[in-house]
Amino acid sequence: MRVITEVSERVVETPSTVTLRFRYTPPAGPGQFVMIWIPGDDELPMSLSYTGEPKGVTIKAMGTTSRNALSMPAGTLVGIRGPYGNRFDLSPRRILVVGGGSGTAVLAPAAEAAVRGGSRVVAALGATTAPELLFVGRMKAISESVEVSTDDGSLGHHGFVTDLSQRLLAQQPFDAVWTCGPEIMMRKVISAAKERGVPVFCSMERQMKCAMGMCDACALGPYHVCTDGPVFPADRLMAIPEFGHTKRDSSGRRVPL
Amino acid sequence: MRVITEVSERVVETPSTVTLRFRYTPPAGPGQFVMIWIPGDDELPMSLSYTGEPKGVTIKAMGTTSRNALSMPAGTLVGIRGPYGNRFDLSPRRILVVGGGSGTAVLAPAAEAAVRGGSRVVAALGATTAPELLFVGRMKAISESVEVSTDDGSLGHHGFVTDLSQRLLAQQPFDAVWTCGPEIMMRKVISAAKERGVPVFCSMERQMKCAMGMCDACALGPYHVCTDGPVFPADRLMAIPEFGHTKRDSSGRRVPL
Amino acid sequence: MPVADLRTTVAGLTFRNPLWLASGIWGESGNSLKGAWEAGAGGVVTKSIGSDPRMGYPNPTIETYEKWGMLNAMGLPNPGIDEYPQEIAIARAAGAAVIGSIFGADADEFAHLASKMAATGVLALELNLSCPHAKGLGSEIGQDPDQVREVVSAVKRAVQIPVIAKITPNHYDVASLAQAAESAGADAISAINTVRALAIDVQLRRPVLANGLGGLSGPAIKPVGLACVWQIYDRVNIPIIGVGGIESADDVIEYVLAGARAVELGTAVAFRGIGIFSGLAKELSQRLDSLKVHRLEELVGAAHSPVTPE
Amino acid sequence: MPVADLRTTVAGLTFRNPLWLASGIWGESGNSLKGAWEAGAGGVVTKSIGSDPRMGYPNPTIETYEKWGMLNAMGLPNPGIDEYPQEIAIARAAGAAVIGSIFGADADEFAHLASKMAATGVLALELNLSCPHAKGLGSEIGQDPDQVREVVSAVKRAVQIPVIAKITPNHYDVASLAQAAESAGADAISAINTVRALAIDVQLRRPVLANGLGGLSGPAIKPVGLACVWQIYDRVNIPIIGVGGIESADDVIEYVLAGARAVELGTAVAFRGIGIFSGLAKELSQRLDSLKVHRLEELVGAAHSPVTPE
Ligand SMILES: Cc1cc2nc3c(=O)[nH]c(=O)nc-3n(C[C@H](O)[C@H](O)[C@H](O)COP(=O)(O)OP(=O)(O)OC[C@H]3O[C@@H](n4cnc5c(N)ncnc54)[C@H](O)[C@@H]3O)c2cc1C
Ligand SMILES: Cc1cc2nc3c(=O)[nH]c(=O)nc-3n(C[C@H](O)[C@H](O)[C@H](O)COP(=O)(O)OP(=O)(O)OC[C@H]3O[C@@H](n4cnc5c(N)ncnc54)[C@H](O)[C@@H]3O)c2cc1C
Ligand SMILES: Cc1cc2nc3c(=O)[nH]c(=O)nc-3n(C[C@H](O)[C@H](O)[C@H](O)COP(=O)(O)O)c2cc1C
Ligand SMILES: Cc1cc2nc3c(=O)[nH]c(=O)nc-3n(C[C@H](O)[C@H](O)[C@H](O)COP(=O)(O)O)c2cc1C
Ligand code: FES
Ligand code: FES
Repeated sequence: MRVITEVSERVVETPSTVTLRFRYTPPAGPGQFVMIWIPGDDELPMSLSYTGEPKGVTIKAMGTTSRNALSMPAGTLVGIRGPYGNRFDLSPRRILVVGGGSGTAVLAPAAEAAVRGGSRVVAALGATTAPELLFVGRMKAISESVEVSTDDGSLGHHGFVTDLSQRLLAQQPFDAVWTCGPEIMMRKVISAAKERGVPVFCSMERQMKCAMGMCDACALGPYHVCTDGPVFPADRLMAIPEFGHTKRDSSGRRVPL
Repeated sequence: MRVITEVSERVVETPSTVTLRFRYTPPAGPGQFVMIWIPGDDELPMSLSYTGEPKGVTIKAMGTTSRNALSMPAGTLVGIRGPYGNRFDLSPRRILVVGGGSGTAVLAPAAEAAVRGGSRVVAALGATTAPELLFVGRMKAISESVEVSTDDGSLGHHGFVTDLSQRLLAQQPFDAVWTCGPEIMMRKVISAAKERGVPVFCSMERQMKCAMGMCDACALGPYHVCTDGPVFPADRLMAIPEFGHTKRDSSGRRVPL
Repeated sequence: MPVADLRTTVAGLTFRNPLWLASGIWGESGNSLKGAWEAGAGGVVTKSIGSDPRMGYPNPTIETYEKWGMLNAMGLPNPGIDEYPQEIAIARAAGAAVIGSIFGADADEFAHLASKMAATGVLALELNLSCPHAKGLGSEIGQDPDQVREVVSAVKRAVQIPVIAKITPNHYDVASLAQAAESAGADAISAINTVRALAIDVQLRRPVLANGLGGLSGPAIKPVGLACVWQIYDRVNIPIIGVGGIESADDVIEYVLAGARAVELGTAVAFRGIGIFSGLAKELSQRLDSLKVHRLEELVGAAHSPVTPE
Repeated sequence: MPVADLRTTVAGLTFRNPLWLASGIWGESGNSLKGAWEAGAGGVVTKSIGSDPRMGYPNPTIETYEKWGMLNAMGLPNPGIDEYPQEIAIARAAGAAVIGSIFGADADEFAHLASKMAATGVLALELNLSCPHAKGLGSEIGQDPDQVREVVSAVKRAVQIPVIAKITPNHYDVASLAQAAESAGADAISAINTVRALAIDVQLRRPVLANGLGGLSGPAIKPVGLACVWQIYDRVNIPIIGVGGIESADDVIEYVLAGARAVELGTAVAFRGIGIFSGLAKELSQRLDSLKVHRLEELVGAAHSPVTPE
């Protein structure tokens, strides 16, 4: 059920992030992910940053495999299986999108789909430094407004994207917040939204192997991120002690995030 | 793919022949056969003598298993798989049916289907003795005429059914002859029909195991009776030296018929 | 309302139904064991646990064949026996009937793990003598009757709780392995683990799984598992737990007729979802009702002496 | 127009394509061997022939699982070596590349059969050391490296033509069996025969096959056959013929990448019809063209040393 397909296009998005596009026809929705096999290397879960044809994933260099992926030329053969997992619920009318780092990869196609469906989107995007801001143009093209933050102050708000989301939540009414980024960041987004009674949906990451709800690698409290997620309503996450604190490594051992 | 089903009805047709009816829903046509498993005993190929629901087979006591089948009460569980094999071509308009012994079992449903389709049927049925004549009433209900023969002269023509078919072929025009019975009988039917240029279709029997064109048990010249037959045009059969002379036993050895 | 009694007794332990979660599925974390229990499993077998944390093989670790087969080489990832008691505690707190699975390189390691696992309060142990793709572990030990005897003896000396030996199908005479386990005091046999298998990608000209060889599971191996249980039943007196390709009530009954007192479900959880436990329990009761069988246990091994209708 | 060259050389014999008819399928009668050859098979292996006529087991002899698996216990029916030359003569008269399969109870019987079979003019012999359901025959001999060595040695002394040893998958270390055959002078290995398996009817509470145990074939065992060929390729130098679950061009290429120089098709003939030979030959050429491979033989064993993209 793996499909071997050629990377048809390669777009360098930031110094540490690249988008790979490829033909892979099974229908997919925003929030879902694929398992991408880099032959001779590893197979990684990657959210679809483009859910239509050609589909795409946007990879940030973290470890060996993702770093190798960064320099992978168009024409390389990769294996794709999926899509797996659930989708963002596109029904909210006013959506605040809060993306930390490469987290914006999964939020951008969701925001686009929501806007196509008649929703209005406001975005707050953060990164360590200006060149690392992801999909700012793409979000601007569809959002009512896009605010950015950088840890080093090189562009936009000098500080965390959570500062932006807190301010936006105070200024405007929203039906939902969508967020993806470090868990500590998402926890902050959640508590700010909770004060206003706005529901938050987080796209989560955990170690993945089977992606089919079998091997338990992606266990997160009572859930499997691969089949129950990756998109979770915040109240479910807040009920899990490990959220924001620990994950499991490849052995299943609990390790600090 | 075997279906276990109950013998819903049991009809003694002749002193040595019984019809077993059972529910088995896959669609079937006249000429086709099923493999019927008598649990604890053997599994035998049997032509469908009733192709609609409830389906039926008409079994003549030959050896151990078929003899056991004769005394099998309604309610017994049997295993059915199939239907297998090809069907009689129902397009000829004037059909002569020549049945020898239990061979009529497969001809009766075919004749009924042909008549439903607007064809006209004349039947010649033979048996060793009057009580062994099979489906005479059933054939009379749909045929223009039915003639019978018995080896012992106890009913109808005293002699072979081939005498009847020869006479009928001389008297009337036919588009096709359908026959099932001992091969020596079918060879005679074929040569009489050939003189008149009437095509003959024979329903053949050979040892069967898989019924799927794999095990070679039913090899007959270049054909497999289970998948290329059981209905064969006579010209194919006449080209096979073994037709009417030898068959293969369970080991695949050639033995006289 | 289905009425047939699904309870089953294995090695003196009674389970509310015969449908256990197989080792390696949902069994790495306590919450998942709990989840499988709450979803209706009659017993839950943990992931096979070793002495030290083990990352397992890199991905790809699985390949699927439509809905009839799955190939995996996880490489026995597990957090190690010292981290694991906290997971068992979560499952036990929920009331789950937990069977602890362990794997090791020799009798000493098995015995050592067995004591530690028993100390967590699991009801029984399952010895993984049958992983087809881990060098020096699993079936490399489990294929040799002498080593099976040694391991089981050592474990039996180390613990009081029932010990289940899980047997490999990759052997000419699986029943000899089960006999070896029985002679060493095993309380039950489970069979089978996966069947050694491989997939190659034609375009990339390389094995699909990072480890190369893996193990086949799912419906494709049901006939193989049945043959193993059948052969074992003829040669041992201890109870058998059937594993391999089970996903319907008839599959369960087939295993029971072959000689199993309980069964384990693995791949079906991936192909059909965790809801399979409650769905199957209901389906099984209904099927037994329609077959006019009051207690599943009446059928254990019944196909070995079939009654032929007159 | 597909152009890739499908010819393959095994033990010095060149075959027009690598798609052979497997033993036990269409191979009891000369006309069927001829038919398979005329349908496009690259070689045709006869039904396994013994010393005396053998009726085989009563029906039911087969059970199927949708289109992914088949279970059989034919019981090695065959007309016996003395009746069989007339069948081979028919196939040879049609120009078929015939490989004669034989089975026996010991080295002497194998050697005796081998001489008689060789005298019929077959190109090569295949020794069935691997039937999973015949008492005292097949895999009861073939599971023991020493007996494999004895049988192969005896046959090699008796005949001049190439000898192929057909290996059972029901073993912990299939490559050791292949090595035993090689050390005794076998010219090639074929793998695999069917996998020991069983089906039980739930309503009748009895095994479906008259013999009880049978052998699983078809797509379900393709991953198992691939693993065997893979392991054998790593340990022997003689050519390998892959068997088990092949029905598509990619299946063939998978086996070739694992190490096979030719393949045999069995169950696919039942599930897809005899037209599979010509269809598959065409599909295979086209697939090789699309993979830019000129000769199938270039791919033999290639997955053992995969080239990783930069
Ligand atoms: C459902 C899902 C969707 C994902 N979508 C994307 C995506 O769209 N884009 C993307 O770039 N990545 C995504 N990831 C993460 C990705 O799968 C890998 O975990 C990441 O690329 C690192 O892989 P690696 O093998 O290169 O790093 P490894 O060698 O495994 O790790 C290298 C370093 O990176 C750190 N690291 C690894 N994974 C993460 C992580 N998830 N978060 C933070 N730090 C990490 C490790 O702590 C380690 O220090 C997703 C993960 C999941 C589960
Ligand atoms: C496609 C097909 C359709 C068939 N349809 C019917 C049917 O509708 N009704 C029916 O009664 N039988 C039919 N048969 C024949 C049937 O399958 C068995 O062969 C027959 O019932 C004998 O089985 P047994 O096991 O009882 O006899 P066995 O114990 O195998 O043989 C007992 C004796 O019967 C003789 N005998 C066996 N088979 C035949 C045969 N086919 N013709 C003549 N003599 C035979 C043997 O030579 C032997 O002397 C069909 C066979 C085929 C291949
Ligand atoms: C992903 C996966 C992981 C497994 N891990 C283990 C394991 O750790 N220990 C073990 O004894 N068996 C393990 N198995 C084997 C299963 O417990 C079971 O024996 C096998 O899968 C056959 O059952 P099934 O067809 O229902 O899956 C694993 C199987 C799968 C599919
Ligand atoms: C009905 C049937 C009969 C068989 N008879 C033989 C036989 O006589 N000798 C033999 O070596 N293998 C025999 N086999 C095994 C096949 O040759 C082959 O090894 C096996 O079926 C796997 O290939 P497949 O999946 O393509 O069928 C038989 C298989 C089937 C299905
Ligand atoms: S990745 Fe295996 S259960 Fe989620
Ligand atoms: S019965 Fe097996 S080929 Fe016809």
